[in-house]
Amino acid sequence: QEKTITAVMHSGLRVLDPIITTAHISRNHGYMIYDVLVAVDENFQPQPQMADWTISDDKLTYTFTLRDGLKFHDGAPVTSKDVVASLNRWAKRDSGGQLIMDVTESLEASDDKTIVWKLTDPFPALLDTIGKQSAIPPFIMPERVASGSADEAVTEYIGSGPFVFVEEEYQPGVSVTYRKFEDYVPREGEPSWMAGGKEVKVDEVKWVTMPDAQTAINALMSGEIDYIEQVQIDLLPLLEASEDVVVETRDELGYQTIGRMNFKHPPFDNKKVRQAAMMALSQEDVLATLIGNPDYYKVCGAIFGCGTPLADDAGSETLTSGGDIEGAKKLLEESGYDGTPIVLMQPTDVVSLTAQPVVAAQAMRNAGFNVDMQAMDWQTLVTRRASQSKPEDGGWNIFFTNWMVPEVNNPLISPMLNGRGDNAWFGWPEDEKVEELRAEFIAADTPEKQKEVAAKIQAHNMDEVLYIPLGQYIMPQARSTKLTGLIESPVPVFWSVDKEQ
Amino acid sequence: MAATPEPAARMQWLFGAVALPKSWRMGTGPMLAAIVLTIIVLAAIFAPLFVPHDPMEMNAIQRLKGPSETYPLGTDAYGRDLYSRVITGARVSLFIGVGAALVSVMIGLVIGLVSGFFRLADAIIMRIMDSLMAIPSILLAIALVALNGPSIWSVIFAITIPEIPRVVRLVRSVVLSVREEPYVEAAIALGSSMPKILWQHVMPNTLAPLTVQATYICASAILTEAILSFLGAGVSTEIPTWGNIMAEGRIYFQIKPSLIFWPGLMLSLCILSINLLGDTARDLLDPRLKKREG
Amino acid sequence: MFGYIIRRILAVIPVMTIVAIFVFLLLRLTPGDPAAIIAGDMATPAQLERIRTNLGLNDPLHEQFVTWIGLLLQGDFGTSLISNTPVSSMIGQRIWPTFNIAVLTILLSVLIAVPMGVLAAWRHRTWADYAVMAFSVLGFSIPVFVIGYIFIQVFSIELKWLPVQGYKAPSEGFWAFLSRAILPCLTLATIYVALIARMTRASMLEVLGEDYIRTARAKGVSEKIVLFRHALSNAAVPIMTIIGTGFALLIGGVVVTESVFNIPGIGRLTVDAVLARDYPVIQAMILLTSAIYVFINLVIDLSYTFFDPRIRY
Amino acid sequence: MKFKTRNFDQAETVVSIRELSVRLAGNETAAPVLDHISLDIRAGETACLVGESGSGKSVTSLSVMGLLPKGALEVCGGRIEMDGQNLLDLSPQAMRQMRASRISMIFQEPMTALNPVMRVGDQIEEVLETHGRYSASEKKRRVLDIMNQVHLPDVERIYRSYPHQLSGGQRQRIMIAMALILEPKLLIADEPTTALDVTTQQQILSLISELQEKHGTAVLFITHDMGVVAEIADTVHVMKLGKIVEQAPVEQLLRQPRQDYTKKLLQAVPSLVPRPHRAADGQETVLTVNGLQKIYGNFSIFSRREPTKAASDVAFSIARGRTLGIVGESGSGKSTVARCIMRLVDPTAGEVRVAGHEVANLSRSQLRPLRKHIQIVFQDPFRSLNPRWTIGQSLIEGPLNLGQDKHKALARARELLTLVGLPEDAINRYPHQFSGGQRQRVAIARAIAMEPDVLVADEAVSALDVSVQAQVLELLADLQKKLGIAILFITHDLRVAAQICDEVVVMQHGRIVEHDTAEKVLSDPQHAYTKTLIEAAPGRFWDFANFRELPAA
Ligand SMILES: Nc1ncnc2c1ncn2[C@@H]1O[C@H](COP(=O)(O)OP(=O)(O)OP(=O)(O)O)[C@@H](O)[C@H]1O
Ligand SMILES: Nc1ncnc2c1ncn2[C@@H]1O[C@H](COP(=O)(O)OP(=O)(O)OP(=O)(O)O)[C@@H](O)[C@H]1O
Ligand SMILES: [Mg+2]
Ligand SMILES: [Mg+2]
Repeated sequence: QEKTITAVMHSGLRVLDPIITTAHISRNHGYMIYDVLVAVDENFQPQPQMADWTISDDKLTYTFTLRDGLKFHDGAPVTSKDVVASLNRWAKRDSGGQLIMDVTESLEASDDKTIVWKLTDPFPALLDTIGKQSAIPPFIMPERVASGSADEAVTEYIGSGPFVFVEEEYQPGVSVTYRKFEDYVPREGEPSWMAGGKEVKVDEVKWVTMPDAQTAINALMSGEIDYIEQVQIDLLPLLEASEDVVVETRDELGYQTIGRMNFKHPPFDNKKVRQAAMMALSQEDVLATLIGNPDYYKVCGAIFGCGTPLADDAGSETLTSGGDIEGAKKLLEESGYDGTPIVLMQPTDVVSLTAQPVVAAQAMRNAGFNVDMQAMDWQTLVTRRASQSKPEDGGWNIFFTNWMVPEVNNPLISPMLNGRGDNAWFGWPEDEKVEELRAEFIAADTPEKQKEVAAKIQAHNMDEVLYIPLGQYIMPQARSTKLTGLIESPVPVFWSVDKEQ
Repeated sequence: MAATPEPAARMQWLFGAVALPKSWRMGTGPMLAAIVLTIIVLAAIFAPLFVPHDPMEMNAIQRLKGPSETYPLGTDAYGRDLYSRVITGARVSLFIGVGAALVSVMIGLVIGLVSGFFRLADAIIMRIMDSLMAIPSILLAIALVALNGPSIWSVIFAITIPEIPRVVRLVRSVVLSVREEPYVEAAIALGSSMPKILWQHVMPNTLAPLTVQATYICASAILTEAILSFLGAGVSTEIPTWGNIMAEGRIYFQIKPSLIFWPGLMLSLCILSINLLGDTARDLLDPRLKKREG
Repeated sequence: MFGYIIRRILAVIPVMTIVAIFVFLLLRLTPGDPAAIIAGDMATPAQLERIRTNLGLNDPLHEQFVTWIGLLLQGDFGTSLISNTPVSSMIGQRIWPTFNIAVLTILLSVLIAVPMGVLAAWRHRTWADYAVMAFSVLGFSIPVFVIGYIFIQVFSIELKWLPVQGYKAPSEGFWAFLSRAILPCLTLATIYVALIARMTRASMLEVLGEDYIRTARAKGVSEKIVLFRHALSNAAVPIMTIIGTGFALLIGGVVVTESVFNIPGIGRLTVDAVLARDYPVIQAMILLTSAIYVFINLVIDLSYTFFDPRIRY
Repeated sequence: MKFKTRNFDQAETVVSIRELSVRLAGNETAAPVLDHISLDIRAGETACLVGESGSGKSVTSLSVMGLLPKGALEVCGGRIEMDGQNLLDLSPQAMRQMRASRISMIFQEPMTALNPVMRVGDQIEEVLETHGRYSASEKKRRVLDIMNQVHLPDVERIYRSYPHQLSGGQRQRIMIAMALILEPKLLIADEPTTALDVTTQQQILSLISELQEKHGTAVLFITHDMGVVAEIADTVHVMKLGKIVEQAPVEQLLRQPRQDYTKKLLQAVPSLVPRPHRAADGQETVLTVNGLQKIYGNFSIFSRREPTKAASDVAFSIARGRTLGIVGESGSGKSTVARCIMRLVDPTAGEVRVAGHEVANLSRSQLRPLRKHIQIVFQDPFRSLNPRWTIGQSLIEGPLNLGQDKHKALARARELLTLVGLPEDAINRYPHQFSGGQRQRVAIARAIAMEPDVLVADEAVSALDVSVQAQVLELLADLQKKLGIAILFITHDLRVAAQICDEVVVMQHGRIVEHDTAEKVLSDPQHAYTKTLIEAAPGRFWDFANFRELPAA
């Protein structure tokens, strides 16, 4: 009898190329069918995965050696040429990759199993960057696939990972099936996050999407599915009744919810106004409305996320202590805010983003802002946030989104800390100070030094209000008691999982 | 081609031909319906005067609570007062219903009259109407709402566009049959001009079926708004409507059914009353019917 | 008859052309950017722009239109912008669940609604009549998703008779199919039954007043024969018509039902596509549903000759 | 004139209605619809039930069939005896058994009384199916046999036909076949020929008496046409307001009616004798039609339907103060001519001159000012007035279009109402508050309000019952005398034409086959078609109004 796990994922898989998109579901898909050279473990330490490495003493040459037995799903062995092509393509899309390429002298395959990466300047975070799981991990694809354009999605889905993608059964946005890759040779050792031995114990894993949260819960309780990646916290009481279901947290870090303002247009081009807005907000209110159950959220003033090595909560007192409406009012008065309406974009079709705008709008109104909350679907929002027009002409002033903590846990990858004006992330702050601090961070070669710089960035962010951290929350998963051996991980992985019949 | 029944005409006939129990027609039914509707409308208009809370005011600590003294029907997922929201929700829901009905009936009436009487315009108009009708209305609505943003007006607009062809077909079919009536021919013989005949002789005949159609549109607009909210393309969730109260409440259906029950009850009561009143109004509008019954 | 079919099919051309132009323009005027979906949250504006150019979204509108129509005329619906799969194969995968559910729904609705309507008309102004009418109005005033939830709660969760969700093709076993399809079908059928029952009743009432019904009674035939042989066959044409026009309602219901019951059908495909601005998919879907609508109504018009020999095309 | 003078004293009584009363269901106070009706019908006898519209003739017949509309009418007293049992006491099941086997019925409208979606053969066969066990071949044989007996041609084909593929007369024969296939004792015929044209009517009437003689059936024949009564009745029962006011053998009733009501009824029957000739006094011609042609049918490339030549080469003219009648059977093109003249449809060819203006080719807007010269009164008094408008509004519509002052127009409207014999206060009432005859007067007043030169009356009295018909005809004659209007009078009833026309045009298949003074056409028809028309007129040798034979011409 075949063992099949049916899992309800947080979203439908539509983009199969994990390099072209930063969507989590595509990344998760990537980890199923591809493998990576290096992967961070649960202690944020890079560990060898496909390759071991050596670093030259001047810290300028990294030499990677592929381990034995690596094979693509079509039977071809994995060679260093495949790796080089994959890394090159990846670096065109990943911001961390771009930073490395800025200091890269050469990246070459010296023989079938060896890759040599030469730098012009030291880049202490290189291994962290290629071992990270967000936003775009450098998945290794065959050279013929990876040599294509980085702006066009690949059309062949062959990796060397523990699962094989079953193309015939793929229904975009609905379901995707993975079969165990029989020729996969797991690394020695216990699995830890993306590192360690990825041993597959079932024959098939099926990811399905259920647009209706209750349907998924009902299906889990009646044994029609085995696993729900994210359960809405409000619905947990439904599951508690069932003995066959376990609710647990797999990813202790969870998500950070944030607000981002537009630096290009009044009134948020004025630092005082930004500070006033931040002062009006209370993380507790946002989180209580969004999540409800305090077991699953955490007030957290650290922009790099609580529970991460760089965490520091300087400057977040008002946020974490319930907001300071009076202070906000005073600050707003000082700022010379003239009542310009604030265009606040509210997505209506993404459950995890509907509460923040509503709560924030109310708080800002209380502080004396004139808020024009505009509801729209998420697609309209993402299009509109790319617009640099004036708010009244189809632009915007503020919006909210969520990040997985590993996506923002250091200043190199956190998109909001980019201060390069028009080249920065939406909101386009022009902030030389933060750029200097980031350079300082790159240069920092010990964890202690890094932490020092990170604290400065935290303080700077809270003063400049590059973005507003609104707290952290976790999404519990639910599984049938038949599933055993799930490991903790921000990315839901299906190796080492077994299913009792 | 033989006379195939006009779908739209059938539609009106369908809803028109609902013979109500005698007792309802004359008295209790429509009376009750009128009372219910009046209460709902008055409640909606004067909601701010007596609902205990601002329907938009959130209280995160109090989310998803059961009925209590401060919150007569409990609270929703944002800690807002369900009672205040359901009562206030009538405003937008009824506005959308009535707005969609009025707009589509008025536009459809004019287009229908023109296309029923002028052969040349007819071919072109009917092709366009066929096309609009063939486009699935929910999809069109979603697309239109996405286009204009989820304001009340775009919801009305979205609901109206696909309804217009149905109204046009209905009006047109009435025009086609009425214009063969001897009294219209007599009016032609008496030298009345076309616009005058259209307006004075033909148009009044469309009123009865249009009333029924309008109540149908009104009812289905309120429902469509609910479905649009369900799909995340309705009116801004901040503003309460029965549709988005239910849409927001749907994921709590199993743990807090009252979030769907109360707005659903209001919606059903309203649609029921509107239907009843529509049927009654049709009877009142048609002197011939009066005679037959009397 | 043949000439009529040709004429009707020719008449479809302008309709579909208008639909095509309308849909195309509507979509292109709609804000939203498929590139943003593809690229994800962290993409920079420059990356978005490159993807957009790559997808051809930066070409002038008329060029995009000509390209699309050109492909369409060759029977090619294009490729999904988001998932990069051919639209035709996406639809091919997804259409069957919807089709099967829709057919079953219509069958079920007709089987329930017609006898209901006949009964109501026959027992005009009795409690049976009022019960049927009350049901019809109710069926109209409860949103589909609420009906769906109630069915799931009662039949799947409380009684545990049926699975709560999912879809299996009839080829995987008829019971597997039916046990999953029955609730969505009933859910969808509620509004449809309301509509058809109402129409059947109205149509029957009219027919029952006709002279030939009196003739039949004067022959001494039983009420059953009067109702089903004489009256129903004469009342069939408007009932067929409402079944055809009600199809539009069905499409709306399908979208919701597929979400509630997690059925991988074209309703969800379309909504997902709309929300993701996957233009080729939306365009194909709207064209397809319009074409089906037109086709169904053509078939229904043709069926009139079967029910009523006086109608000849 | 030869009446039936058979004696039925010996014959057994087939059905005996005793003190039958029917009233509106659930309404005990309203006047009864049938008020203690008693009548007997004996084997082989033809009993005619006559009386004005609404007097309760149909209700009587439906009571016997047990087919009173449920919930609307109910029997509240009396008995209907047949085969020694009271039909009113029978269970629905037993009553169903009686129908078609013991009592059967033919209805008025052959067009609607047959199920349009069933083959007629099956519809006849259904009677056999319901009332006995026959093998398939036996059934078919019997059906074909009865179809032969009612003189249907080509029975095999007709057996497989749908009703709409048959003519009105053929359909009525199917009805008769259906009614007689089980040889019932009693046949009820409720106005079986009213919807048919005279020639067909004659065939059906003789068919019924032929079959009646063959099977010895008792017949209850309902009609309001005294001519038909004179032809077929043995006994006549006259009804008025739900009561039988007079019962007598036919000859006695026609010669010596006792009741005033009966006399009035008979006097209202228009005579076939043309009105006295009025000399044409040289007034100017106000309407001239020449070479008029109308072809219906669209000329689309996709349609292979034959166009209908509804009128061709029609020519006549009318002078002020004169009346021209157009007669002819149904579908002969009479209405088409009227509508072309009114320009309600556009003639395909030919010319129409109204009061000196050529109107055949004018556009609608050019036509409007000329509308006052010619007006029309339609057949259906119930549909020719806008039900939502008061009589006043309808009456002043035309004058207002001519630019008249509203007050003056209203004043004039009141005068007109008096002129047509209606109270002045009728002006504020709605059409549904009037009877058919009164409405037709309003329609005439509306036409007269325009002070036209020509009045077209298209079957203006056909829908009215004889007494009302007589009044309206009188009114028209009156108005003509006062106002000197020329009237184009269209009818299929030769009696009516005889009463009002100076000249008569006979149409057949869209052509004029005869055109002469009324006197000549009616007393000395030239064309064969005119002759058949006249010969088919029932009771044409009887002068009803004077209770005697017509003096031989
Ligand atoms: N279904 C009904 N409901 C109520 N009243 C009815 C119904 N049918 C007939 N009547 C009434 O009964 C009376 C007699 O009607 P009936 O049909 O017998 O007249 P009739 O003599 O056959 O007239 P006609 O010559 O017009 O056929 C009329 O006053 C009519 O209004
Ligand atoms: N609108 C039309 N389209 C096509 N054919 C028509 C139309 N109106 C009348 N006809 C046909 O024209 C012919 C003459 O019809 P018309 O109505 O003039 O007859 P009529 O003499 O008035 O008959 P009746 O006595 O029944 O009123 C008939 O064969 C009829 O079927
Ligand atoms: Mg009668
Ligand atoms: Mg005619």
